[in-house]
Amino acid sequence: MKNILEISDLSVSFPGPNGKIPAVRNLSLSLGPGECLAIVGESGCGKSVVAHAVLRLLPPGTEVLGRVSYQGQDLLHLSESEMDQIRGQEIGMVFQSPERALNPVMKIGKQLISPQVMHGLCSEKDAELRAKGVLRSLGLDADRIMSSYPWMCSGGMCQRIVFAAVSLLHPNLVIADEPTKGLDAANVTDLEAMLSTVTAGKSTGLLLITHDMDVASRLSNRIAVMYCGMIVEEGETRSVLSSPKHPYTRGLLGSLPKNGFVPIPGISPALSDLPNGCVFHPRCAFAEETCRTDIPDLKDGVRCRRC
Amino acid sequence: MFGKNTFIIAGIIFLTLLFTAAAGCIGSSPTDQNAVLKIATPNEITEASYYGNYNFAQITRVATPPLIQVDENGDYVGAVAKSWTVSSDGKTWEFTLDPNYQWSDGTSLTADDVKFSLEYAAEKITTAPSWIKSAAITTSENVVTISLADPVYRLFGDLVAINIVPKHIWGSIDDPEEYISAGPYVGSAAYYVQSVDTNSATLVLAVNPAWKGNAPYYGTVELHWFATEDAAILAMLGGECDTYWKYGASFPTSSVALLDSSEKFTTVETPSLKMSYVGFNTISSDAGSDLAFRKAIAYALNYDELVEIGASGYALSANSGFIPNGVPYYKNTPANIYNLATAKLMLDAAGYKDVNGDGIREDTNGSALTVTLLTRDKVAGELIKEYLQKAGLKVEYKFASDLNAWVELKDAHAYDIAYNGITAKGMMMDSGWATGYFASNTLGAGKLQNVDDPVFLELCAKIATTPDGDELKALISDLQDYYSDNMPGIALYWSTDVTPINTEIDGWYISKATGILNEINLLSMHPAN
Amino acid sequence: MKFDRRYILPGLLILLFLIVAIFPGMFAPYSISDRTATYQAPGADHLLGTDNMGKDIFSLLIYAARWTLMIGFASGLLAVFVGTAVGLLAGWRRGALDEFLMGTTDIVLILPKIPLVIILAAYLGPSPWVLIFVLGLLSWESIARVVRSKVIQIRSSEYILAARCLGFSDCRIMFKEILPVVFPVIVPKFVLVTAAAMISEASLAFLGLSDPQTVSWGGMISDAFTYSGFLRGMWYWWLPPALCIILGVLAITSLAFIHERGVREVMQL
Amino acid sequence: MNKVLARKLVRYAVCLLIVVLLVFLLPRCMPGDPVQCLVGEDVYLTQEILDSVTAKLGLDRPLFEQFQIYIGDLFTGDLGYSYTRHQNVADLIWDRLPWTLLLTGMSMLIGYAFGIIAGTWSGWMTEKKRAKIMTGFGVFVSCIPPYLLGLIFFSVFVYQLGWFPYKGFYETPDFFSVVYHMALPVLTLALFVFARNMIIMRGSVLTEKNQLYPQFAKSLGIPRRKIIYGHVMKNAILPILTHFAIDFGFILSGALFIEIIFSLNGLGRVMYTAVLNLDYPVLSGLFLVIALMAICANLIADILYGIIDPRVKRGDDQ
Amino acid sequence: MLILEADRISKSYGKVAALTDFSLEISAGETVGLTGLSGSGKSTCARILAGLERPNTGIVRYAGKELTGANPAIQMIFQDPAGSFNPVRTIYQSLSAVLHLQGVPKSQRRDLLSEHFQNAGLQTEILSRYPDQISGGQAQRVAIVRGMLVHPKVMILDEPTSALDVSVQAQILHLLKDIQKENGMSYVFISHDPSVVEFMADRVISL
Repeated sequence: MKNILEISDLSVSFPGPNGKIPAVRNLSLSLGPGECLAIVGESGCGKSVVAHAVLRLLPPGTEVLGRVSYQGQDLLHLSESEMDQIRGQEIGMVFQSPERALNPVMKIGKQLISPQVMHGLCSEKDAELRAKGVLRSLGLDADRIMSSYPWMCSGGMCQRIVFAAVSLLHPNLVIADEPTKGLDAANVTDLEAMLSTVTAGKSTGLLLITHDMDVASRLSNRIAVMYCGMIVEEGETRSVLSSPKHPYTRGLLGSLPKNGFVPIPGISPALSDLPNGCVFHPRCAFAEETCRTDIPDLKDGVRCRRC
Repeated sequence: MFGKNTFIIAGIIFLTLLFTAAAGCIGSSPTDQNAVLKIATPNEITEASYYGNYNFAQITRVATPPLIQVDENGDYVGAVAKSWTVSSDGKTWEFTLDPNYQWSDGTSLTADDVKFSLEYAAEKITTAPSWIKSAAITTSENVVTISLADPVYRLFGDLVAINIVPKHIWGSIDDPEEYISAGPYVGSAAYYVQSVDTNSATLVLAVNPAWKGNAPYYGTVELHWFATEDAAILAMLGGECDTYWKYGASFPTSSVALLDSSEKFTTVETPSLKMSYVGFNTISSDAGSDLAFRKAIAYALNYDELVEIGASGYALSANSGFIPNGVPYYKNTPANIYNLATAKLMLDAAGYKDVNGDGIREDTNGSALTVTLLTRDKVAGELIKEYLQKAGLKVEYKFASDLNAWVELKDAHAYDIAYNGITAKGMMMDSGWATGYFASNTLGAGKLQNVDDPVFLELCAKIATTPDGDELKALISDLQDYYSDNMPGIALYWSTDVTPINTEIDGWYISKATGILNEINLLSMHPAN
Repeated sequence: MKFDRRYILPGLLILLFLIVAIFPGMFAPYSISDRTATYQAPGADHLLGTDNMGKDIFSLLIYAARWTLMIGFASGLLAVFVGTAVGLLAGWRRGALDEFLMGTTDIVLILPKIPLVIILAAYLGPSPWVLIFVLGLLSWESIARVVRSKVIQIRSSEYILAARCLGFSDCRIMFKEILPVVFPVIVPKFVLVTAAAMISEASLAFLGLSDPQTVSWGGMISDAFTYSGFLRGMWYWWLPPALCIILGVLAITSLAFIHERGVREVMQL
Repeated sequence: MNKVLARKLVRYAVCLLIVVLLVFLLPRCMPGDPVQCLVGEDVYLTQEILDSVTAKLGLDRPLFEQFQIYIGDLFTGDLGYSYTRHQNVADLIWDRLPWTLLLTGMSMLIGYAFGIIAGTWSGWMTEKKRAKIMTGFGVFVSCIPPYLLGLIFFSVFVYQLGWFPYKGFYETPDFFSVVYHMALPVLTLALFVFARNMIIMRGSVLTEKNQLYPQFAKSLGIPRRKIIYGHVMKNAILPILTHFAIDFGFILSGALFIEIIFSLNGLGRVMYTAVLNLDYPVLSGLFLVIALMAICANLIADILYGIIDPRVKRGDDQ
Repeated sequence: MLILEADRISKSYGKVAALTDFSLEISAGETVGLTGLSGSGKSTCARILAGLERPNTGIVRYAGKELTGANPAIQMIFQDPAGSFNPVRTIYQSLSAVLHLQGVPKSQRRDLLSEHFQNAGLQTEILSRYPDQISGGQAQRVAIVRGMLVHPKVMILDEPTSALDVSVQAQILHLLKDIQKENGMSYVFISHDPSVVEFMADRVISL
């Protein structure tokens, strides 16, 4: 089966006061239809940058190198107007903090209808019917919601509305950027249910960006663990979680409550001040001399000398 | 048939003659209905009120002239009144009307209109003179007789300010000062006010069809007012207006240089009745009531520089007789001279010596000789302050930024020396010859009221009740001697009026009181060939 | 914190103006009472020529800095003082006092300033002090508002709660913890009030509502127009003070903007 | 909404009361003769008239009774009488008000429209050179005293180039003449309105830009233009509305200077003449009317705020 | 020994009741866990226990006496680590002010702080940094150090690890346990994550 999204050698760096700050380094990924790939990692590891780089939502001045191909098209070389055709209709994105993702002074109805009309999917009338249909299927009082403003809705409702806005455009790829951040347990369950419908049709791919291992384990087929802008381990979700190869992955899993809060010693380095060689070596118990000088390649989905 | 032809030919000839005559009539008529004279002025007419607005009232003198007016020499000549006589007791005045003046709506101007106008002014206008209120006015055909309760000889100064207006129009208007109308206003002179529009800042004077005197050249005279002098002058230079007028004032002397660079305009200088002076508080000030001090100060003032800076050179150095040379009965008195050394010697001699050597003189009590200088004029005030300081005086400078403050201070006699200006109208106020500014028994915001010398007050009273003639001439001579000897005030300079003359226009007739905007000038102005 | 190079140019300009204002004698070739020939064109003797009284325009320009800056900064300081006090009190105490103070602020906000200054100057007579007091006492409302909203935001922030837990007194928290944090938002407001006061002074001078005994840039421009400097094409008379006002205001305003941007960056982190 | 509006209304009422008190007390508390302070300095009136003024305003009675008379007069639309202009102050202002409102209204319309659009644009495209130049221009203009720019425009466009007339609202009272005469004054004033609004709008857009909702809109494929002018502008415009009321006073005083320079007989000229003549009744009346207009502007801003930002209806303070 | 006690406290903001009839007893040296969904009144409870807010009804007693305001014996650690420090002051300035309050002379402050920092696994360079220049984990450690400077008897921890990454969370939890072992104070540990509360607390109360 042909991959929907293929990222190869993606590097992203931001301008900083003392030169460039690398946020993502030489990242390669692929995602097939009906598949869910989770990128997990801790804050500042660059996982959200990947999501924004795909949709070209990064602020101006950011340097993006490499190739992001969506169904064979290199997104990095499209014009803005061509990109507008891709965004929403082809690739949709579910944002974190849904209350803030909706325009506070615009009625929800309009925010759901206008993108559909803009993309020429249907007439305004149909768009309204479709929007109501989707809202209803998500268990909302469609008529009331359509004529209210985002601030009148609870966080859970906003979350559904944002999801509805994305799914109404029938994208082939959905990117969920930290969708569970700051949510209550009940809302997390809700969201997982919604996201699982994305890949159910076997044609749409889901790129899940999260710091939450549990969510990743429940939703994804494959998982990629990021640390300081690099993928340190990638593979089938089940195998990575049950038998992690990379020491960082192991440490991460060990810190989880169910594994007894065993901490990784030391702290993550700042992106502007990364150590040479393997970025994890100062905190790694198995570090060797070569780890200090060379960046290990991704072998069998794992980026580590010893493993 | 022959006869018939003869008739036809005769008819043709007759008609041709008729037409020729008519054409000749039109051709010889000097009025060009399409010609427009545009006057720029900074005197804004804020509301279209014939009586209520000060600036409008100045212009109405041209359209509804008073009985008499002032000519270019400052003499009184007839306007609506052709001639007049006065009884020997100075109580009965007879004015004979000029038949040229007829109302622009076709009705004739009668003695009744004059009577009405005078009584109307007495009754309705707040600034009307007091004598008119007690006067009895009678009419007979074209003669108006004013009978006064007490003899008044300085009557004309007031009469030039009372317009003769149509009774059939104003008779029904109860409060003329509040009456507002965009025109037309029925007038009696060569022009009448056709319209006045505060939004477009334009007043239009049109030729009076009933006017029987000489026809003016310009079919229309427009007055355009501007919010600032600069804008008015720029409009002139930019070709928007033909000439400049400002009531009671010269063209701004500091801008005269600008006209010289323009090809369209030249300037005419005429001596005016305006002047600048300093007055001494002779009533409650120690130094001010000391004649020797006053005389010394007269030497301390740099008159040439005051002329140069205060009037941009457009003024004459004054005499000790105070009154400008353009005023009737002017006589030559010793000129004011600047000589600092003399001033210092005289101050020393008067007992104001700098004993302790600190550069400041002490008065007879031994304390520093301090004078309070009151002024409203930034430039002159600063100069005078400097001159006094150079003479060794300590100057307390009181700058009144508005009239209110100035009036308050001068009414309290809270000054030793005060700077002020005198206008053409002010020169004629009260007993005339500037006495109104000095006499302590007069009232008014601009007046110093700084002399209570009985000799002076008696002189003023006499002048007020003496008819024109040798006796008056002698009194005015005495007055000038009084000014020269006692120096209640020192004339700093006599202003010169500058009038911009448009080289494309001939026939200028510039009045001392009203400048170019006077009836005589409007009749005589015409384009240059 | 790193020094921002954008501060240099406006900062130096303000510094220059201040030095000139404090020590005019060091820079002015003539005193303001010296006079020579009137209406001279610029030349070697008189850098910017002379005015209607024969005074050296360049020297006047230098002496004028004092009152103009004085009016600007004094009203700015007054506004900051009142505004900060009101804002701190309203934000910290909340409740009825807050309601009252903010109501007052709203009212001051609505009062049209220039017309009020004009009517007061007409009644009280124009003096720089009237100007300072009126402009200062009418311009604090925006300062009070930002200070208040900042204080409200800060007072429930965790470091203030922590400080209270640690046993710091209210007074100490107010002056040592809150004020320094509020300070960055006051600074741009202060300079904006200062700039506005300078413009107002110049505008009132144009209406003739300035004290002729004090030399200010606005007064100089007004003089140039009163004594036909404008008509005579003496741009060297009215343009330099105009430029001084514009540059001064521009420098002050840009300091505010640079600072505000800096504040925004700091606050967002 | 009603709660917020009610509270605002109370504030406006208090503001009005303060203005009225100020205008009432100022002439009565000044040193010197209150009658003179009430009729103006430059007029000379007979004792008769002065007495009648004293009687009418009750100046010989206690202050509170005077105030009652004063308030009674205000309610009947009596703002006093100008003895220098021989007119009721209310009539005088009423006569000139439409013209000044026309001048300020047109300038505000143009200034706000272009200021908002340009501010939005330059706030969104901060890194573009043209946007930087535009911002610099805006800051520069707002640093110039309004009258100075008016004078320079007058000198250049009227005198040197002769493109515009020298004075007046019109030559003949027809539409085109009015447009021709008002063009330059309106543009001059509009330039200031433009500069102020552009700067405010730019800052406001900068803040909104960093919000999440434009990002989300972008991710849905909504083109940039629509995001800027459809989404961001509506949010960013709120600070402009808050400034509307303050600006109104500023613009009105700006109009004052413009009217003087372009010889337009509006309220500004009325005020200027009143200052020159120390015509206190006119000054007081004008101040009262201007304050009233400023309050109305505030009210309009509040209502507009409610329409644009539905959140206000919740009754939130913030 | 009972050290902190809440007796039937209630608190409401306007019409919204945040806490009703809540009672709690904390003995010396024990850790009480509080858990519940968002909006269940956890934070309100924490602030009332710390004396930062007064309950509408009910009473809070510390060592048998009614608690009427903030008391240095009760310290609080907050969710947002960076927000717990004054943004315009360096870490040293913030901590030094606390020592000033304690009457520690200026000369000894730096040494004392270095010692505390080492115990908490922090580098001393952090002292000269501003709050926005350190990571969340570091800031939370510094906040704990600061709380310890006044030798509290009770420490109220309001979601101290919710904003932190899992690996950092584990580190902080262990640090807290170590400190308690050493000093024997009581903890009120508040978190929405039941597993974290369970790990820390001797007994758990669900709100």
